[in-house]
Amino acid sequence: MTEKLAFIMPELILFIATCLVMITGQWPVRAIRNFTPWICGIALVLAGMVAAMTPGDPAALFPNIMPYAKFIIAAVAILLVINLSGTVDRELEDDVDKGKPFLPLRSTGAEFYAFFMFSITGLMLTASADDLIWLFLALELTSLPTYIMVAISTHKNASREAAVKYFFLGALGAAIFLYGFALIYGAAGSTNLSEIAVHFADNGLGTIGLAGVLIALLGMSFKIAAIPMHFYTPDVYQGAASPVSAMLAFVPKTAGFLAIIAITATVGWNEFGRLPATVESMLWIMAALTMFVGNTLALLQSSVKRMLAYSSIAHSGYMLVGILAGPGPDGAPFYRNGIAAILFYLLCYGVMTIGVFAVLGAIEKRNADGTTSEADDIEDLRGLCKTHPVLGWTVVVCSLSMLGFPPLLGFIGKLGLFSAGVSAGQIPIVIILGLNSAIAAVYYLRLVAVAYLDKGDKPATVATLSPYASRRLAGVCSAAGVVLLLIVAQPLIEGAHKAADFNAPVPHQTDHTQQDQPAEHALADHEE
Amino acid sequence: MDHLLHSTQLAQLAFPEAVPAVTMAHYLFVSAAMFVMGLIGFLTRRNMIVMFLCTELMFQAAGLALIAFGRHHLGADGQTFVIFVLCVAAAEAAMALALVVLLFRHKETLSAQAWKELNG
Amino acid sequence: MINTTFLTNTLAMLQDGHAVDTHAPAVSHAVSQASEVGTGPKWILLIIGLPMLTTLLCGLYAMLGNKTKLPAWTTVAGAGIAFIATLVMYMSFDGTPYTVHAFDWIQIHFGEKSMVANFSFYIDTLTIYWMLFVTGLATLIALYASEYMSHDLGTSYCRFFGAFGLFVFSMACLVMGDNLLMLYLGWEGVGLCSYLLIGYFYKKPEAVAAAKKAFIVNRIGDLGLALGVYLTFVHFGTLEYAVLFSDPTLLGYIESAKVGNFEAIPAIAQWIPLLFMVGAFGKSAQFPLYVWLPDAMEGPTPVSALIHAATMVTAGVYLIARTYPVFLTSEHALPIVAWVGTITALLSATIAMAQFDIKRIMAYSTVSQLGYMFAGLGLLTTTGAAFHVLTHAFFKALLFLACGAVMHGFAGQLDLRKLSGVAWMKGWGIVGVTMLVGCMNLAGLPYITSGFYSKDMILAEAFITPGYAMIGWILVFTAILTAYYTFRVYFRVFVGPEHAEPGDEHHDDDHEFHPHPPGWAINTVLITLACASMLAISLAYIDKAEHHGWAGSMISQSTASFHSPYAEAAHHAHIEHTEMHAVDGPVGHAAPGTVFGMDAHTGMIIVSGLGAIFGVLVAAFFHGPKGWQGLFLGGRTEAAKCRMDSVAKRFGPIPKMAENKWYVDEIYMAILVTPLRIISHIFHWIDKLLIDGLVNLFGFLPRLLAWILKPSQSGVLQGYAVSMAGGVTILLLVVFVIILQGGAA
Amino acid sequence: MSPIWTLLLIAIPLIGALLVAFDSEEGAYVSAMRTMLFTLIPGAFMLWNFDFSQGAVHQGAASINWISDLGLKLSIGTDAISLLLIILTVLLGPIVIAASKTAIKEDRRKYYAWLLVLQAAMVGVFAARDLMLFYICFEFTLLPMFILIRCYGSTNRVAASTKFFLYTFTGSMMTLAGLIYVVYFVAQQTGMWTLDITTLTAIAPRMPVEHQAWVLFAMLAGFAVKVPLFPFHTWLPLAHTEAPTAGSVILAGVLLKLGTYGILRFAIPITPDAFIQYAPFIGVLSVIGIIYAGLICWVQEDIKKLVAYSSVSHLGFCVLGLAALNVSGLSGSVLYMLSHGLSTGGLFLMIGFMYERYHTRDMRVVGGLASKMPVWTFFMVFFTMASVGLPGLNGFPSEVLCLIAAFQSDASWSAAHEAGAWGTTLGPWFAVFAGTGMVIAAMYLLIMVGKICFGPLREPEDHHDHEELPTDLSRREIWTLIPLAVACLVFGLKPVYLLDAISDPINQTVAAATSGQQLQHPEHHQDHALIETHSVNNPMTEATP
Repeated sequence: MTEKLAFIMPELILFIATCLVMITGQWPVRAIRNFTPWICGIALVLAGMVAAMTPGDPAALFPNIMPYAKFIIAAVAILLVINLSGTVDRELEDDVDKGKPFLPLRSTGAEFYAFFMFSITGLMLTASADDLIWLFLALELTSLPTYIMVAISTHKNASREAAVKYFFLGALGAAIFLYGFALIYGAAGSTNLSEIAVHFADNGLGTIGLAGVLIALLGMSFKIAAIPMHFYTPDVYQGAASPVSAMLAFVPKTAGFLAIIAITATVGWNEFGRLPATVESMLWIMAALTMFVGNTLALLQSSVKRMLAYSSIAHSGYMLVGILAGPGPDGAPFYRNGIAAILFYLLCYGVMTIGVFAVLGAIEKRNADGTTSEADDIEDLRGLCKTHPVLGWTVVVCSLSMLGFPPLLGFIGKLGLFSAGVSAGQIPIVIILGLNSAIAAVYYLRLVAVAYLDKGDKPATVATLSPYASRRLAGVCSAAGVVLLLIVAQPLIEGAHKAADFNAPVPHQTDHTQQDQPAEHALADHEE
Repeated sequence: MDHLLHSTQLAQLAFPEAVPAVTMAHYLFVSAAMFVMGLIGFLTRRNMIVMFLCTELMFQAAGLALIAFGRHHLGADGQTFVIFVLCVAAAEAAMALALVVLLFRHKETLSAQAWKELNG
Repeated sequence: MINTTFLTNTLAMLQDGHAVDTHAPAVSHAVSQASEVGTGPKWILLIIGLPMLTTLLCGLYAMLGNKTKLPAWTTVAGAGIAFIATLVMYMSFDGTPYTVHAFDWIQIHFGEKSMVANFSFYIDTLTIYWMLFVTGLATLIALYASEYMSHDLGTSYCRFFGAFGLFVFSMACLVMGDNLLMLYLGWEGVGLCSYLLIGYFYKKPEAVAAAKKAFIVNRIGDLGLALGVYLTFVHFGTLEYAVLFSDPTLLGYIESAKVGNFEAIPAIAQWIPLLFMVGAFGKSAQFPLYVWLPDAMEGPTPVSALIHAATMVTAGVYLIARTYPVFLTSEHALPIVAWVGTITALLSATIAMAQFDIKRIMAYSTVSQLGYMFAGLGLLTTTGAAFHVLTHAFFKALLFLACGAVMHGFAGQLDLRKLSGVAWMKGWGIVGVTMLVGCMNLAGLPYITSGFYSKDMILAEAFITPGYAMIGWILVFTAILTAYYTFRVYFRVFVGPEHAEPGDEHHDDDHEFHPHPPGWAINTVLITLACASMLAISLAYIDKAEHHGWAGSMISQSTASFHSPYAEAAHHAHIEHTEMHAVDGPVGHAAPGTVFGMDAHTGMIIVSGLGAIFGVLVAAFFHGPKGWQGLFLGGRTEAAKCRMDSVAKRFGPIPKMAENKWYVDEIYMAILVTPLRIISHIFHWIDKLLIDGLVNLFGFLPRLLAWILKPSQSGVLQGYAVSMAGGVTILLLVVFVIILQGGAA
Repeated sequence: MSPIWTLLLIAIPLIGALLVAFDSEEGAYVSAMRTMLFTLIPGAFMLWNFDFSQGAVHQGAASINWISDLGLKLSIGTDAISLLLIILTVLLGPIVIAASKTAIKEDRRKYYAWLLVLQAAMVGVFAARDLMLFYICFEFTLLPMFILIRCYGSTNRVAASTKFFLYTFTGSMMTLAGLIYVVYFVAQQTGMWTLDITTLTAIAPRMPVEHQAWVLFAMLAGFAVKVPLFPFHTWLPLAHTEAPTAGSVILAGVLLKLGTYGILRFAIPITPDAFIQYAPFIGVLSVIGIIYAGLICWVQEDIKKLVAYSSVSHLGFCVLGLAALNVSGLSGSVLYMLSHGLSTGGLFLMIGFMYERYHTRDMRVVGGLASKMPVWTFFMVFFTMASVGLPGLNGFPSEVLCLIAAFQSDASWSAAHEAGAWGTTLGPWFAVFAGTGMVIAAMYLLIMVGKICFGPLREPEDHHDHEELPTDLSRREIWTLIPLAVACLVFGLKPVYLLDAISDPINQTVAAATSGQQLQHPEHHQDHALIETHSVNNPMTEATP
């Protein structure tokens, strides 16, 4: 059992950091309080480096997924930390500046960062999950903290409403996939994913197993904000503070996809690289609907955060294509490996979307009465390239990349999905993917146009910089990432490819005898 | 369905003195019923606390199923899983109550209907 | 990895595969080119180059803001030297055609074949024949124009002569080009020049409209020509005359045509001449495409004389003459040509009778005379047609220039009711006399006019060739009408009581009107042309080696010559049966037709001669002034009144209809242009509403879907929960339905 | 020929764009002009060093691995066809800059910078030897053009730019899917995921013909919209009318050609059998386009819209030539790609110059300018005649070749039965109907000239002379036009230069594409294993009959 510790080394690092953060976040000394985000950052850097070096688990279905997944998680999480820093406790710190004493009870900084770190830890644990229980706990660990983070991210009712919706529906979703897990366990007789896979490989899914898998997948569609559990997404993203929304766009989605990969892996892809017809058809429908719903509803939005929420729904739809394509036959190259495409796309998506959210957080709308409020309406971005060129160009680059405009990062990611889908013979869904990219172009172009091109008839209320310099930094970093990662795309893709090689469960020959084992046991018990 | 029927016979073999009618299928039925009741409650009730309780009900339904299966497979996994589920449920409960209090402070009501500014 | 090795092999093979196929053809083409026609001296290119040079110079003058007559003199010089060069070319021509290569133009090679259309020129007697009068007349008319256009010296002057030179250039390309694409180039080029020159007074909407009409109507013809050219290439695999006329396929066709066996000739080959024909009709203003020519008179008179009377409009005749071998291969082409020519001749003659604008009358007479030429071509006498082209070029140019002189002198007055006795006015004598000469030629007064001889050849042929007598009679009748309307003009305008009302074209220099008689340039030109058109008679006699005189000999040495078996027969008085059968022709037996039992030529000399005289007398009776000027028949005492006025009333609406050109333009407008325009409008709206509408609809669908989905985002917690639960249930149901369908997990 | 020149052609504009972007508002024009003039140097060197005797070989090839797992390479190389198109692009560069000097008043930096970026992208499209690199550049051209229309267009620019972007983008997504399928197929055949165009075109034709058909349609979805082929043309008039002059010139001059270039380079070599099968269908569309768009031109009052529709009509000839798929046809349409840019580009320049002075494009309001602007009128008539297809000017040879090709493609019409031994079977009727396009073109273009140039002078009431520009063309404007005019003349009088240059690659394309014709065996319609065996005894060489 202890050898498993080697796998979760990064999580341990993060956990220790979390404990530190809980303390420093409350520290009366300003400097130390301010040091909290740095701790997170450093911990993440360490975790990332360790993760890159952690060995793969040969027993797991995806032996090498851990290092890569954790690495990109750490990488994106660093962006998130930069973006999150200073989100909470703003008034409090202002009061402190005014000379008021620091009231630990009023401060929420410690919880906030701790919860963030917990969430990331959970995310990493999801990556290394090889057991249903582990998976369940990891998923819950990932999402529970985010409920609170949403609630405390601002002092507006919006956040609270977001929190209540997020929490209750999240609980619903959790219950659903938990029930799915239960059924899977029931069917397979084990909670170890590899064993489940072996069992399914030996003697089929069976009704209970199928029901379990489907229900589990449906439940997890909450995490990735896919049909039919996407409804909360726009409200929550809009209600939460934009850095938190950025986090929500990446963290639960990644967790969800890692989980979905794990669960579908137990079902396995057949020699033609197809999932069982039932699972495939359900995922197919989910993917198609998700894309259409996300993209079309995004067209109507004037709130950028809502728009991005819908776009994140759509992106989940895109990535589900990767699941449909599957890892392909043994040793399949990258272009065939849908899972690799997903892993790479998650990285791309994280970077791109954080960029836009960061810019949203970095500017403020000046109201008529002189007060400032968080920029959300698309009009607030008008002429940003004139007023704040760096932020403006961040928006332009990131939205073009999300639109999948060549040669930016998003295009490369989408290329992976395209080629995987096509080579897996999933042509129709790929065409739907293409159509949806075109639909999506409409609202991404609106972002570009507003920020860079259109003058606008009336002089728009010029957005002012918000006091969080860090968010500007986050934005710039992700914009740079969108461009610079192109250069190092090859190693990243190699990594993704390596991470996604799937060792298909080898069926036991002797299993049919094993099946009767419980019976013999029972008899034995009886005779005693 | 085949090995399900099969397992009901097993259950009878396992507990000859137990009520012969109680089989795997019954457990599953009960858990399913609990789950659905929880779901329906969640969908129909407005009071946030009641809604949360309904989610608890659904969790426990899953728990029941796990135990049943665990017993069926004669492994400890099911039970173990349930322990963790309970922990998580407890954690969620704590969170839920905190959240509910927070919300009540701001809207003097427990109705979930009160929170619908964000839409579209 | 057999695939990769295969790949490399494939690529390698690809490489040398193409290496083989592309370098061969150049050689094979060179071979085919070198066959049986020699190459000529380069100085021939002068004939092409000089006019182009003058154009460029005129452009230069315009840029330098030249205000003198320099452009005119440049053009005269250029055209003159070109004419001399042509003469030299004629003198030095030894009977075997040759080509002169300027530079490569269009060449593509595929496989063994290649398509070659070079910028090079094919010289044979036909070319020389045409070039002689083209360059000659160009020189004279340029000289004339130097005075005629003098009232707008400056940029416009340069513009005029620039276009003039460009025209000569294009005409030269048309006539001398050694392949059909060069001919097409010239063809379009002259079209462009006529467009530019008709629209010379670009401020006048009528002029602009006329120019547009000319170009577009011509384009319709050009389409025919173009398709013909393409088809020629596709069918015979070449565009060069040298290769084409020696093409065994074509020769084979002609042989089978001679014996009337047209089944042996594929239909495609028979289509080619029909398409050429359409082109010829367009350019030479034959029915139904003649409508542009009368309007073209909006242009300055020299233009009308050169382009729309003497040279360009004869391009159609040239085309048919040039491609005569191809025409022979078609069963229907030549008869159609003959009939269309005849109809045109008659129709436009009737219109000409009722016009009052003397320039229009001349225009219609041009159309009518072109009709004669086409009839001649259709009647297998290219000689007759060509000769008529020549004589017509002279006397029609003369007539136009004389009218031009009048127009120029009387401030654009062209209405024959408002002019009278011009010949007696001071300084107008020469115009009067030369005009008379022109009229006599056009009317075809027997023996003394060249117009008579050329027309006679055609008429006679109509009777010689069996089955065409009807055409013959129609043409004779037309000849009478021609004589009438020609002398109508002469009697009304040039003789009788002196009277002149000024026209509306006041130039800046003279505000109060005084007729200014033509200067030396105009007179010289008129005299020269008059003499030329008289001297042309001799061409019918000299060089009797051919029984059709010089023109005949020129044509017969070229590919245009086709010795009509009947003409042959008529020529040799005694016919033996063997010969008769030897010369079986398109229509079957080679018995030459006769007129009133006489040999057709003599018959025609009498009939058409008498007809012409009769026509003149009628004209004199109705329009002639009192006294000898009216040959003692006429009774006109003042300018505007004549016997015709009262007679015309008797005919009811007919004269009016004739005056309105039988409403042909209106009919075209009604049955072609208007419907087409309506269709265009319909298309416009289809494009706006249907096609773009569909596009916008597809663009709108996502938005529509969004509006449908929007309510699902009600923002109510339970609502979301219900939708989620519902979605889960539905999806599960779907999947289990799939299982029931049999797609088991 | 060393790749450095091509690279410079891509690099210089990009660097220039940066310089312009950080230059002063006033200096933008000069430095942009300088950059464009600089690009002429490598362009000239390319032309100079190119070995035309090896026209079919992609010279100056260079390649860098980018993302080898996706087969992405940055590989370039030009054969005769792409070279000529690149030269055309380079030639148009300075012209469009010069044309914008007075037209663009504010935001000059953005304008010129994007113009330069566009230049680089266009060169990239023609130089790309890697499928994805091609696609990337192909797509990327959308953005600068979108920005040019969106920011510098006239009243209806937002709608126009959006439609332009979305329509073409949607189409090219389909194209992407199709191309990726091709790559996947080749990967199955050869076991390597390569985007190298040469390899793809060599192997891909082994696809069973019905797969080819799908791929063909996918590709056409992108290319036909770009051309634009009827009925996918409705974005063009809008975009043209709204775009600034330079935009229209580039759009007509180069961007539309990307579509035909794509068909020539990808649709034909990759899916020859399907292309031959569906050529009549494509031909019909193009012929309809020729007549339909031509007639629509006739009733336009907006002169720019008229010219826009006319280029729809003209490109119909271009596609017809491609559809004929024989040497004359392909030569014709490549020639058309080159010449249409000159004549129509010239017309757009003329209109732009007029628009600067009169701020209207309505021929009912303004007209009869000959008396006021003789020089302008001269060029107007000149370019009109070029676009009417007057022999001796550039339009003519290409038109002739395209029409002859349509005839030729029906073998039964030649006496020797060999003229059409290659190519699809379009047959004479295509040529006949397309030919009417000549007449229609003459009709609407001459009517246009008649209205705008000739007749009594008509001006808007509130017309006052332009503050900077003279009444007639300024020296700069004339020098903008002269290169185009000269090029029109040269193309018209010596098309043989171009024809010889492109002869090799075109013969090769035709040979490769038509070699499959007699290989349409039933086993083509079966699974890969069979195709494998089949295509091994199916060398691409027995091409030229």
